Amino acid sequence: MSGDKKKFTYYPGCSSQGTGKHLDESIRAVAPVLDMEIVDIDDWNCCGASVGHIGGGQLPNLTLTGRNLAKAVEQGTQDVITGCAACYLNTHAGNEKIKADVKKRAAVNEALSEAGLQYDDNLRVRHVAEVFVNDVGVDKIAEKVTNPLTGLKVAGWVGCQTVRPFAATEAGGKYDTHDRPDFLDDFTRACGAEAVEYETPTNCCGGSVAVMSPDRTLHLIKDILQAAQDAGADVISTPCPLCQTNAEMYQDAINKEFGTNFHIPVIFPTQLMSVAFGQDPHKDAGLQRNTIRSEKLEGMAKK
Amino acid sequence: MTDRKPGVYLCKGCGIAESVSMDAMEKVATTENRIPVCKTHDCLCADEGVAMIKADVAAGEVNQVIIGACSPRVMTDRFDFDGAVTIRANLREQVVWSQPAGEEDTQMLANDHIRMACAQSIKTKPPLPKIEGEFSETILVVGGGVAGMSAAREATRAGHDVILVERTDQLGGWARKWSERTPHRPPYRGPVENDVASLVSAVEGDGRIKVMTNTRVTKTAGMPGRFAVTFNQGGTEVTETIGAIVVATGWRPYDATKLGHLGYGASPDVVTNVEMEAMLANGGLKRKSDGKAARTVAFVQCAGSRDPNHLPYCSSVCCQVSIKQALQVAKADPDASCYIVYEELRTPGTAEEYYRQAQEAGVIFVKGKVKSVGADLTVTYDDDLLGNDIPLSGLDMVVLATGMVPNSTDTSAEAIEPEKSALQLKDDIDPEAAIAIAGYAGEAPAAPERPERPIPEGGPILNLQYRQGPHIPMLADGFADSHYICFPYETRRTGIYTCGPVRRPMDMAETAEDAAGAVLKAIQALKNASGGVSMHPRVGDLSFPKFGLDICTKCRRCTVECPFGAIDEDEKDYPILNPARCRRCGTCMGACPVRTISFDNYSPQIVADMLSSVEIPDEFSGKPRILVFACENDAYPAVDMAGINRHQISPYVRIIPVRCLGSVTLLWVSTALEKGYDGVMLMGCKSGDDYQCHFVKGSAIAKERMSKVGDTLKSLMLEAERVRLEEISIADSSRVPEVLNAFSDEIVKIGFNPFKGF
Amino acid sequence: MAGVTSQTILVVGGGIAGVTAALEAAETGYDVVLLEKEPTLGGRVSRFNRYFPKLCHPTCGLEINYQRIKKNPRLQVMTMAEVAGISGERGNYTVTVKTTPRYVNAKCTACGDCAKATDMEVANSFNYGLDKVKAAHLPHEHAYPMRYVVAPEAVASGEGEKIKAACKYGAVDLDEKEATFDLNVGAIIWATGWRPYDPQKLTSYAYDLSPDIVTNVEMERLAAHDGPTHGKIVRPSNGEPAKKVALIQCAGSRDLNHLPYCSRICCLGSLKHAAYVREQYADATVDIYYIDIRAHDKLEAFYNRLRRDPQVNFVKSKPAHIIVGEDGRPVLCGERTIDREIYKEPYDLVVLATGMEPSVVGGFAPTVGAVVDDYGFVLPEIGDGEGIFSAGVAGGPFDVSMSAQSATAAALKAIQAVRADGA
Amino acid sequence: MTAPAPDTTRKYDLAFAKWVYKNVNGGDKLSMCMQCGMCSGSCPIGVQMDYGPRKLFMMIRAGMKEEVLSSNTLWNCTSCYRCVVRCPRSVPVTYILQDLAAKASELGYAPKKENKRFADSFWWSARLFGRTDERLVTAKYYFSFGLSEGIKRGLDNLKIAMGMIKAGRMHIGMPHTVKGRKGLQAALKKAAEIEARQSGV
Repeated sequence: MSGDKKKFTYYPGCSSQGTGKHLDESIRAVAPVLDMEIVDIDDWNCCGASVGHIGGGQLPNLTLTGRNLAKAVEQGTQDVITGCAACYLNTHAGNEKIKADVKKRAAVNEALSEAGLQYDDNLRVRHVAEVFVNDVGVDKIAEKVTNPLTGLKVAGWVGCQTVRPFAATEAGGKYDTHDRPDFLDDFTRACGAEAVEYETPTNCCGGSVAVMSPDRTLHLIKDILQAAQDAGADVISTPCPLCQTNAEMYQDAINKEFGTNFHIPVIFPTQLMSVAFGQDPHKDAGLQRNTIRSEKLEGMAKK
Repeated sequence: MTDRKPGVYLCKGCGIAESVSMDAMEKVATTENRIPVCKTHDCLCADEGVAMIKADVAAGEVNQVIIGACSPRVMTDRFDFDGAVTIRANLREQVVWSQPAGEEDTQMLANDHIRMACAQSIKTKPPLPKIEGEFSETILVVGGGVAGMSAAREATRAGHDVILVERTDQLGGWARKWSERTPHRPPYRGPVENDVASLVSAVEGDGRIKVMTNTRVTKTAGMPGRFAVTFNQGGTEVTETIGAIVVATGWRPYDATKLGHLGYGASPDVVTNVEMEAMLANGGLKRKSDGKAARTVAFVQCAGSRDPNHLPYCSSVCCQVSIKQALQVAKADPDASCYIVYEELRTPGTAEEYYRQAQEAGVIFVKGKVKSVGADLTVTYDDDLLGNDIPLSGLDMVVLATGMVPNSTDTSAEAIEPEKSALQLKDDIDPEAAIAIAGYAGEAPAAPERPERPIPEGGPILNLQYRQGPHIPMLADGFADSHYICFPYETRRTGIYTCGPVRRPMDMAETAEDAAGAVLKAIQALKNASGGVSMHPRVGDLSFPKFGLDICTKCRRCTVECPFGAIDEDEKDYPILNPARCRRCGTCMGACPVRTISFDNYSPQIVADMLSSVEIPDEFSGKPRILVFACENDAYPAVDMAGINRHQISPYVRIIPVRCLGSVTLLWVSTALEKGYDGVMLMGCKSGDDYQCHFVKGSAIAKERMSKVGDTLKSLMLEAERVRLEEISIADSSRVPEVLNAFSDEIVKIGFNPFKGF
Repeated sequence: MAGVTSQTILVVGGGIAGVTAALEAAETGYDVVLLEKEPTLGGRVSRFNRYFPKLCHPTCGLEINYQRIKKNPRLQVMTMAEVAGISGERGNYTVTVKTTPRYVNAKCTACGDCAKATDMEVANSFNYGLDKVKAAHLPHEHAYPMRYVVAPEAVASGEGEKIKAACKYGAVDLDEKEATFDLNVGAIIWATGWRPYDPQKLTSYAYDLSPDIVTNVEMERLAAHDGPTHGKIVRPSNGEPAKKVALIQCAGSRDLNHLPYCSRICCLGSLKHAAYVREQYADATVDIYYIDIRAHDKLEAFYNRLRRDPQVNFVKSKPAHIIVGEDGRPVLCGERTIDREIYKEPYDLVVLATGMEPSVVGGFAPTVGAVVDDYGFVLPEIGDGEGIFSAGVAGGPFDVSMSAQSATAAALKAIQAVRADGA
Repeated sequence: MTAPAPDTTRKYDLAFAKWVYKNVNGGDKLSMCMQCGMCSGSCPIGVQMDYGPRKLFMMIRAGMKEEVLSSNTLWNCTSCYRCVVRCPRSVPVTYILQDLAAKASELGYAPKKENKRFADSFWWSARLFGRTDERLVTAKYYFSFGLSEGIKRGLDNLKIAMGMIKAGRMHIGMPHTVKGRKGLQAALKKAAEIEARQSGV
């Protein structure tokens, strides 16, 4: 296995400075182990998420992406990667739209010129998970495991935007299916843990609707927690920061609402990898950032 | 024929020798039946076995090869010998594979199979074809539309002369009026050029096609290979000899004046799809009322079709035609708005792409049933998806997608003998007859009564001079005969084939293809006629019914019951056969009360000999005998397959294959009972609306006849239960043993036939 | 055109279309070679229980056709043979034929001793793998040719020798190898038919998550007397009667993610399946989920026959997904479009009306002298320049009657192509 | 869940449908819908929608502008994209709903809608700082309902907030901002102008 690293431009996204800190930290921690060299987009901005276009309109929203891409090129034309589902969806979609539509590109650039920026390149915007599958390879992840998480039962919860709508498209790298993707369980198994079978691996947590009016979406998260618990999962693993936060922070509300008593840790696959690679459970894996901690996982971590 | 030289050849293979005594069977052949030649072989179908038989035939020692081996359904080609007739005794499937080995009953059954085969050979003669006189290779095509013109061209390309008859003064039919046509080749998108004009000129330029316009057929007599067809061309009558006939009379649009509820007649701007074609062909869509451009158009689907009060069937093409017309409107005027109001949108197959094209072009599809179309062109319909009546107004035009009515009669001609015609044109089957279901959990719905469907009016297309009447038979809704799924061209009038919308609603592309198919069957018919061989399903059969007029009582049952109208009556009311019309099913034979109709290799006498040859043990033996007549097309194979699956069948059963239950004469039943059989069963195909009889009516006629057998039994002082008719399908290999074993048990309960031993 | 050098007509595919085309041509007096890649003729229809609209059995018509074949010396049938290449032109094609070993030669009498000799079992392809058969077996009770076949697995293992030893007639030949040879023919009728669309590709319908989710072709076997359940329609999971059945239309068809075209027969096939179920259970209900019920032309009558049954319901909805409920039953989820009800409906048995995918997809297709469209349907060239014609579903999604019709037409076209005068 | 019966006097009116086809992102594909129900059936909270995408699309064709633009269907989309990947006619349902929501808010159909408030709070942060400060977005959103409601919601979620702060996933102090704020804001302003110019809204 050659040691030379593959270079990527990294887009952390807003949650990396807040609720998704531990995703950002664990990605940065495992990347070098997997021979990925990542350099941040300088002065990146918000992607617009799923409501930006409402508050700001379509073109302003697209301009946000345009700016990120223009800034990314400053680091070189290597692929842009991000670990946040929403950032990926918006930036990937926006990028494809700009590449495909000359008029759109012109409009975006007209706006960007106000900031003295232009985006004339044809970058690829990819999700970290897709890079793990297509560039790194699951086998390599397994190779790097020094601390297999034997006995840990993990419910892989893919959520939505990591796979929909792009996972099966050409531009999206054709790395998995929309309804029943395998990659997350593959990651789990690569880390030496057990991937449990359950009903709802690609269910929706409610997304931004869950943030603005949980009453409408609590039952969605409840179904997921229930299915994972019934399947005997010790932890739920999800690649999406919004899924992670929603599923974690609403458990009390759900217990109140439905008379359940969920206390299920929700962690990121990169946190699992970090622990399995024998890295520092706090500095690298960021396990202390989970408001619902997993004794079992932390017990397995290198002291 | 030279005198018969039978030889019996017994196979020891496939477990026969292990199960029954070859010597015993040999004895039956040589001592009982005095067959001079009787040989056995380890594997009769192997080259050596076949060679052995060939040698005997070649040496002139044997001209009747009696094979005691496997079923006649297999090794047919192996056991086919020039200069000899082959008779088969089914020792494998119906004896050793369906009976316990080494049992006395099994041996008795095997012996009886040999007895029946030997008995069958006594009167069996090699059939000689009936070929007399001249035969024509010319094909008559009736109808000058797409179907007819295509048929004519296909026929000449295959080397046949054609007479193409068109009622009107020019070729082209409805298609001549079409602006464009629906796509039928990749990429299956927008409308394509209507190329009917080039077809017309191709026909007119074809030296082998004699086109007769302003012409109708006034009389058709004779048979395939030698039809005598009389034409009336503008008053003058000519008669030609024709080999075979293709009927391509096509369709007509449903009468829109019957669609008042859809606004037809209320406004000049409510038009039919046919009228729309003409308007589009003229280019630039102008309202009839004021000549203004029509920019907002609604298409009303199923205008008449799929409506029990009008056309109960789906006319199949209307959805695509409306899509085509909408696309044409949209193309001419990008700002035009088209709505297609449908209940079920039917764009089967690759036409789905065509549907998408219309959507892409912005045509609006709305699902619902149209309730009314007002004089102000407001279309009010019950919107299935938005859930209430929605008025669609501000329209410039409404197009009614009217359906296709088959031209199974000549509406411009007078009906001949209206009552008799009506009888012949009445729906033959009810296509909506209730299907068999186990029952209902709740209350059963009222039994559907058969709707009175309109009987096609007008005169016959061909005016057939047949005993059965002048019309081409039709099954339902005026569509010309063929109810077969596997054999769509088979009609009940041999040598006459229909194609195009007279057979089934279809579009231009399919019609052109259909024409080619019909022409192929026509060519076969005239070839077979000149060779004296049968058409489907007994393809290649040379035998044909012979009538012993000396004792004929002129009862007409044979002429009336023949499903194919093969038998006419001469001026003295004696039956005369048109051999090329005949399908050799033997229904006439079964009909004849004086048993004077027979085939060289299948006759009342031959079968009577067979059933009489069976050894009937006396009642003290405790072994009843049950005679089964099994339809050789379905029931008999089902019995074979029971054997192939090694299902055990009552050893008391003796099975004789028949060409069709229609050929079974009551004589056989009464003879059997007189001979001491304890029960008789007829196994045949389903009859009725979903009939499965290969001769259409055979099993129904047999059912009818057997309903009267009670009297015969009474006269013999026997229980009616001793004779039964069972519907057995070819897929009944598991059911056959149950049916036979149950019947055999029942017979044992009833007790033995008192006639035994008399 | 270089004139006609061969008057033989090659028919590729021995399903209802190929058999019909071959017979019609042969019975018109032409020499015909019929190729079938499986061990027996009959193709898809031989696996059907019954036909719509008469609910009659395919074997009925096949029996007649097989008798016609046996009586016709002009027609030569080759099983386990398929086309690997075509070159040449109308009147003079060279066709490369590839044969796969049956390991049983023409000496076979179908006595069955070979099957008795082995206990080894293999998946029963005739029943779509729903059950198993002996490694030496007759493909089915109505097989034509009526000849046994030995599974390659048996030949690979030592079992082949046992099977060979059991045959009295020297019919088992374990040395048979794959072979190719060339045929010179004047015209070709392409009748390779279809295969059911792979239900695994319909990921949201969870085909592989429950044995009680079957395809329409599997339903035919469940209803067939010689099928895995001897014709009893039961839940494959536990053998209990299937009394609440869902039939899902357009499982793959009319879907840009799968088969963009409409397969035409599925609606009618499902109506037939409703009849199968209702014929067996008085208290059974059948729900047919559909987008449009496409009972074309006279077949509308068949639709009406089923509509009369209050226990056959028509639900205008394309189900969104299927989940497996706690009790293990498949649960359909979706929106009823007429009343906008969101449903979650459990069933004993769910039948996916999978569409027809042309057999040439992913395999050999005649590109010389014919056109293959984007879907994989084979069409003749426009005009009379070429001598390759399609019959049956190879040329488009047709029902049986239309297939027989197109096959008869193709026979005439082929005859025109091989007539000495060229035409 | 069942919809208020549409106005029966309404006439089918293509003008609105054509406007949607032309101006809504993905609207040009809307004509391809064949009303199969796959989208509404796939929707995680379709039950809570008054019409659901499938019916909404039919209503657009029927020209029911009022009902469509004031429908809660637009605002309940969780952006899970299940409908998009399943639609047999490749209609980009999510995109259409999202942009219909944008258009509805532009045309003033949704001033009081929660989602509208949230979207505005979100955009406020994105525009002002160039980044989303979850803390401030949430706060602004809560207080958009008024002071007392704001405090109430705030308190309801205090425990969560504290947990987040403890875990270091919510920071105290100045919001994160991009260095190039001025430029970004200018670019966004320009973009808005261009869009207005193009759509003529």
